Amino acid sequence: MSSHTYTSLLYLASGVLLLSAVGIVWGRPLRVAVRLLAAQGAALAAIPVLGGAYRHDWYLLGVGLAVCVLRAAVLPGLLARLVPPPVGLTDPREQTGAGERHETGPLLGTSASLMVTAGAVVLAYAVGQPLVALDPSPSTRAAPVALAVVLMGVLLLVTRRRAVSQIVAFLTLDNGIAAVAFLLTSGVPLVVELGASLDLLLFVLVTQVLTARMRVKFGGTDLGELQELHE
Amino acid sequence: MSTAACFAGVLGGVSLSGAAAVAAVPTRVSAAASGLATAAVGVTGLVGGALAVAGDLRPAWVGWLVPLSGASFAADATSGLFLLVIGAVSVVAGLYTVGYAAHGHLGRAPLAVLPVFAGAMLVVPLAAAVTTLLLFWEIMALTSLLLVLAEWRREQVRAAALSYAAMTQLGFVAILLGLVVFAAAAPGHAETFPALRDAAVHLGPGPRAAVFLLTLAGFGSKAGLVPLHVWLPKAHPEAPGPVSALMSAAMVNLGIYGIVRVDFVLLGPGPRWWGLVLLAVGALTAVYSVLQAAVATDLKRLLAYSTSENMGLICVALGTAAVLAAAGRPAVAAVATTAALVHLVGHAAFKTLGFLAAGGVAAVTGQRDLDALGGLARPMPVTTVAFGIAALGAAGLPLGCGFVGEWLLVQALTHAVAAGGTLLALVVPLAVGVVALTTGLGVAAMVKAFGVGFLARPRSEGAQRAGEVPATMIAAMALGAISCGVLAVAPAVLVPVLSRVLPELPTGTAHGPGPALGTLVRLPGVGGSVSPALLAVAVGAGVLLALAAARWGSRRRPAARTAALWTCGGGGLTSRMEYTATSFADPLRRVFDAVLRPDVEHVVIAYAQSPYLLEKVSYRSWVHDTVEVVLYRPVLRAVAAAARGARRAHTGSIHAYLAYGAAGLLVALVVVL
Amino acid sequence: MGLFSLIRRVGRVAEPAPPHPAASAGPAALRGSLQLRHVDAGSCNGCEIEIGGCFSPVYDAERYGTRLVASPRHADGLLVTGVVTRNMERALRDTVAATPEPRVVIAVGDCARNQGEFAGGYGVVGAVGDVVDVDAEVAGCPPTPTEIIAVLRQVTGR
Amino acid sequence: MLSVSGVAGMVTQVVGVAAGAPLLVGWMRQVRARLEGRAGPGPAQPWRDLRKQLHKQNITPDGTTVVFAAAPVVLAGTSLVIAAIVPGVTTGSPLDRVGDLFAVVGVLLLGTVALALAGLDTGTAFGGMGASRVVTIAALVEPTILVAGVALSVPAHSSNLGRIVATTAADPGLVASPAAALAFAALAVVVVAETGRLPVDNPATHLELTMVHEAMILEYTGPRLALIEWAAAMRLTVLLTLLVNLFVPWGVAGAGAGPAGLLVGLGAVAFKVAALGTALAAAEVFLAKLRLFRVPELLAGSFLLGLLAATTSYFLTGPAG
Repeated sequence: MSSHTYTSLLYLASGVLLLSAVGIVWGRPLRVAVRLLAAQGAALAAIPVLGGAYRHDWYLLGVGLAVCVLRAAVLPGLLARLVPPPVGLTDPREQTGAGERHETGPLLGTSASLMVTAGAVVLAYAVGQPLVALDPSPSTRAAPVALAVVLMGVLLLVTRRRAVSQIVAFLTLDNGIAAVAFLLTSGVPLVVELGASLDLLLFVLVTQVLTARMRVKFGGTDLGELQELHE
Repeated sequence: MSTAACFAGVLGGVSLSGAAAVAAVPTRVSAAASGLATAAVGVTGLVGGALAVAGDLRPAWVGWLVPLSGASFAADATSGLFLLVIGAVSVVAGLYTVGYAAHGHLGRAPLAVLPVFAGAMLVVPLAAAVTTLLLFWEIMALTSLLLVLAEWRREQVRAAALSYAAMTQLGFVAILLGLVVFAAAAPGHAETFPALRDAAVHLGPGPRAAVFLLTLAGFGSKAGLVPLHVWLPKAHPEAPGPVSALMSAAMVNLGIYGIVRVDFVLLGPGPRWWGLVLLAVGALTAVYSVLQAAVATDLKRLLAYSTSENMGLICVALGTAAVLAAAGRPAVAAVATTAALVHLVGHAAFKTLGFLAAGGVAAVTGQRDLDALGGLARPMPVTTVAFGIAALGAAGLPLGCGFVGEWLLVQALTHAVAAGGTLLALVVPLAVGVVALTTGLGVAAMVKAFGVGFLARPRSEGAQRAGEVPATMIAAMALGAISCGVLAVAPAVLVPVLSRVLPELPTGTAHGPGPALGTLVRLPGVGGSVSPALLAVAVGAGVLLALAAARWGSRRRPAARTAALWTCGGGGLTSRMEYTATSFADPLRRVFDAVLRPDVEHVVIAYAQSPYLLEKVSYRSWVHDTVEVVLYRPVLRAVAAAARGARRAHTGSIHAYLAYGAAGLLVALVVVL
Repeated sequence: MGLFSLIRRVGRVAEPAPPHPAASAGPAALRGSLQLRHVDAGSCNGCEIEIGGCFSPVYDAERYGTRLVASPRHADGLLVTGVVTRNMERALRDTVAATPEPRVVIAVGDCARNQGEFAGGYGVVGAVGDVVDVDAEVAGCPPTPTEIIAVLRQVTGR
Repeated sequence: MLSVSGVAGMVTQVVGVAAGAPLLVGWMRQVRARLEGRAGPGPAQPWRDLRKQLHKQNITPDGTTVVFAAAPVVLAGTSLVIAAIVPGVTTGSPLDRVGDLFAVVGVLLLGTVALALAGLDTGTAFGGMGASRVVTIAALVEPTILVAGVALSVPAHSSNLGRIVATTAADPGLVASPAAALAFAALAVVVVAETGRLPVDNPATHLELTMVHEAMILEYTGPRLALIEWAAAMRLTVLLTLLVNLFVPWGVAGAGAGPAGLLVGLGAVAFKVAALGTALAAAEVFLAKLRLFRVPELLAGSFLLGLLAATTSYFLTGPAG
């Protein structure tokens, strides 16, 4: 792989990372968010895979493939099971709460969150410049993009109400952090990365169980309503 | 070769003798006298502008005119450009006044003041010392205030004039303070412009920033920059037609002139943050004003907000130029400077025409409310075409005279992305977005003004009775329309002037060639070209081709006919069923609800028998100037409260006042000791 | 991709087209393309349901070049259903006047042809033919989509 | 500047767009029909409709002015001009230097404005409603177009479309850059909004209250209606051409290409536009029309993408550019 091809593919991967994060902020249907999350996981995995292929580092390549399986297939797959399929394709009698397919009533309107996102990205780029200046290489140049994804994950975490959206937000945040790590250090020790991913898997499993329980018990997963339970 | 003082004297002579003539002649011809005098002042300004651009006006000092300091005059090409613009507007507005005032719309006093106002505006760019500038600035402000008060019997006029008077005096104080700080740094406290220019080097960064901010506030308030714009959308619409044109197309330019003269030429080139401040203020002004224009329902208020918007765009261009000059990119800075100047000239042309057409509509129909206009295309075809040309220019679309300026601005911004480091790369795309949103909303505002105001069918008695305006007014509008057309397709006419102005400005072309404004508008050092003339030809050819295509099969076509409007089978349409300006702007009002914060009153009265049977539904909405509500009202309330407190001290007793005096004396003594 | 697999499973719904119409009824200009505006002059909505059926995937009248449009100004043909009632008389005349020449007026259903069930009713002005000139008729109460489409195909010639 | 190849390419483009636009619309309707399980009228149906409309009577509604009569011609005329400028077949169109990306956007808007004024001119409630909506959407689309345009102009150092396409064709790495991906997404939304496709506007609706584009043209008949529909088809074709060639410029003939090059260019662009049209029509099957007041959310998102494209391209290519 030539250095030029490596650079452009790396940038494309970070572009997809950013695009999918914007898409998650933009859209309300949860299925779409989960699919975008899968795309994001694939883009994230592409970063170490590309690095491994470029530098013939088999270890990095392996990490990348592991990340790909986990982030692009397993986690979104688990999440997808939490979201009921669209109306009309299934037996209406099987439908549970209709509100579960969409993020309803986020704390910040779509247009407003998009504007905040724009500000967050600009901030990430501005803050990331000193980092890039330390060691200007193709991969560090892309680090501010990953930083922007982290900020967008935080934004999502703060503004969304549905439990599934919260998981999506958390995964976006984690994808961003992993991307920053891959881009800045050109490869995280496998143990650390796998450990983090296992944590995540655990988190998703726990939440899935919880969500299922909540749905059975309260008929919905609006976090605002849970607040009332607490009181 | 004559001196600038000589020329200023001629201007003064023409204006004052014009005023005297208006006062002396019988009422019947006073309108003609005033209009012709104003036009004569304008012609003098044009001549002077041409001389100034050619460099034929020597600086001079007149000792007797102002006590102590004397008055100093000078003219360079920059002054010349402004003289030309203001002179041209005065000629057209003067000609228009002849017919407008003959209808009995103006009293003798305003008619007498009109040439003096035009004269004062023309002397301001000639001033070459602080005192001279301030003197004529104040004369200009006072005469324009008198003209705004022409229809003083109406309550809104008096309120607008009060707001104008307060803002213009505050602006004056800001300019005064700024220039005083500036002059204090000059050796021997000299106050002529050459002395100030030398003094700028010795000014510390603190005072320098203070001078910049104070003069920006002072001149910016004249140009209608947010948040000091609040007087503009009130005063400009309430003035009579030709005065609105003079104020909105000529006087606001002097605000820009002040910024260019003091902050760029005398004080500059400044640090990068000056440019960023200008950019931010300009962007805020442009978007905020165009948004207000898009939801305005008063035709002249809409045009006034559009003035503010265009001044904002010019300010964005100047800011871009300053930032780029500070970043060491003179070629692109020159493009931005050219954009500012071209847009300034274009704006003067289309805004004159727009206000003249709107003035004619207001005079004939007695209505300025778009919700009550409509159907003017048939009774007033010439006015309609004139307003259409002006609106095309104001919308910034190709074939209109606002296009080249905005195109240059976008080009300058495009090439600024990669020019100046991280900050610019983040700020400039946002600025492009702002300019684009401004253009888009400007199109919406102008489609509304033209489509609702002039097309469709009349919505009120006044609009129904409309008839075409007199010949002199038509002639004036024709002049305006011709200049719009020339500027739209051949911006090359500005080359002789701009090629002399640009080297004089620190952001101009002292270091290289400026943009080529020939048939093909090309930019130096960067790719990108456009040709307004050839584009117009291409659109013409396309239209002809489309016409030819539509003739296919016309021989076998049944004869064309007219028919009643399709009303879904429901019978005749009335004008109450039409879309109004309010309903037209409703989607935009809702989208920008958070910024505009409209007051909505929605009353539904049902019959007692059933909530489903409605007796009456009424809906009203008002859009206030948010800046005024948020920023000014609290200040005004505080001032009023302080005044009430002070009033309590005024008991009317002579002893009390003597006691205040004694107490004051005691306090002073204690402080001194 | 649930919807795509559904589309693949369902496949083509439209039934095979009946044989070509022998003769054509409408003006030559309307050959191959017929835009229709539907006017309900006082129908019981039976004919409306059948007209709706014409444009469903099963009958797919669009494949013969016909299309429903929103304004009589865009239309070449008016599908008038129902007996003409007093309240709809002027609306019907207006709609015909608003339609540019050459045009066809098609009376759909027995009510539109000869007042059918509602003949002599107190609110009835007459059949469509009593109010405006009718170019083609579709018999039936209500006529089936196949019958309506057969008449439309006579106009378009496809 | 005026080369034989360039002029020939421009003429090919104009003729190609003029003749091919109704076919593209017909093809997209056909794709949709097949996905809905219908047989469909065939891709030539819009041409049959146009021919028929040209043989129909011209009706001028009472109370309208010359604006009503002129709008269709202006709309079609501006569409033809854009067809001549946009690099579809060749990058060497002699009009390329006459109008750049921003001028093209302006000319496009000119046509929109003409039709909006015609809608207002009729004085009907629906005409005004359509005009109001279309102008609102056009105003909100503008920032996205210009910001995405800036993102595309920066690598090419020019905003002239031929130059941008030629630069991308010469450096295929630009195609895969994140800036291009983001700008493509932004412009795709813009194209959908500008041409009145789902989810912004439903071109097949009969309900006046949900209309945007259709509401303005309810009063048009015969030849004028034909012009408007032809022009709308041309605008769709030209915008799709622009979209596809800005990002996938392969096959476009260079400035000095011979007849063979032009033929290849024509074939390539026809294939690419047909493919994009198929994708668009297939995507529409999945979409419902958005409420008018949710459209700004869509456009805000596209603006964000454009903004990211502009800034990302700078930060990834480094301050050297």
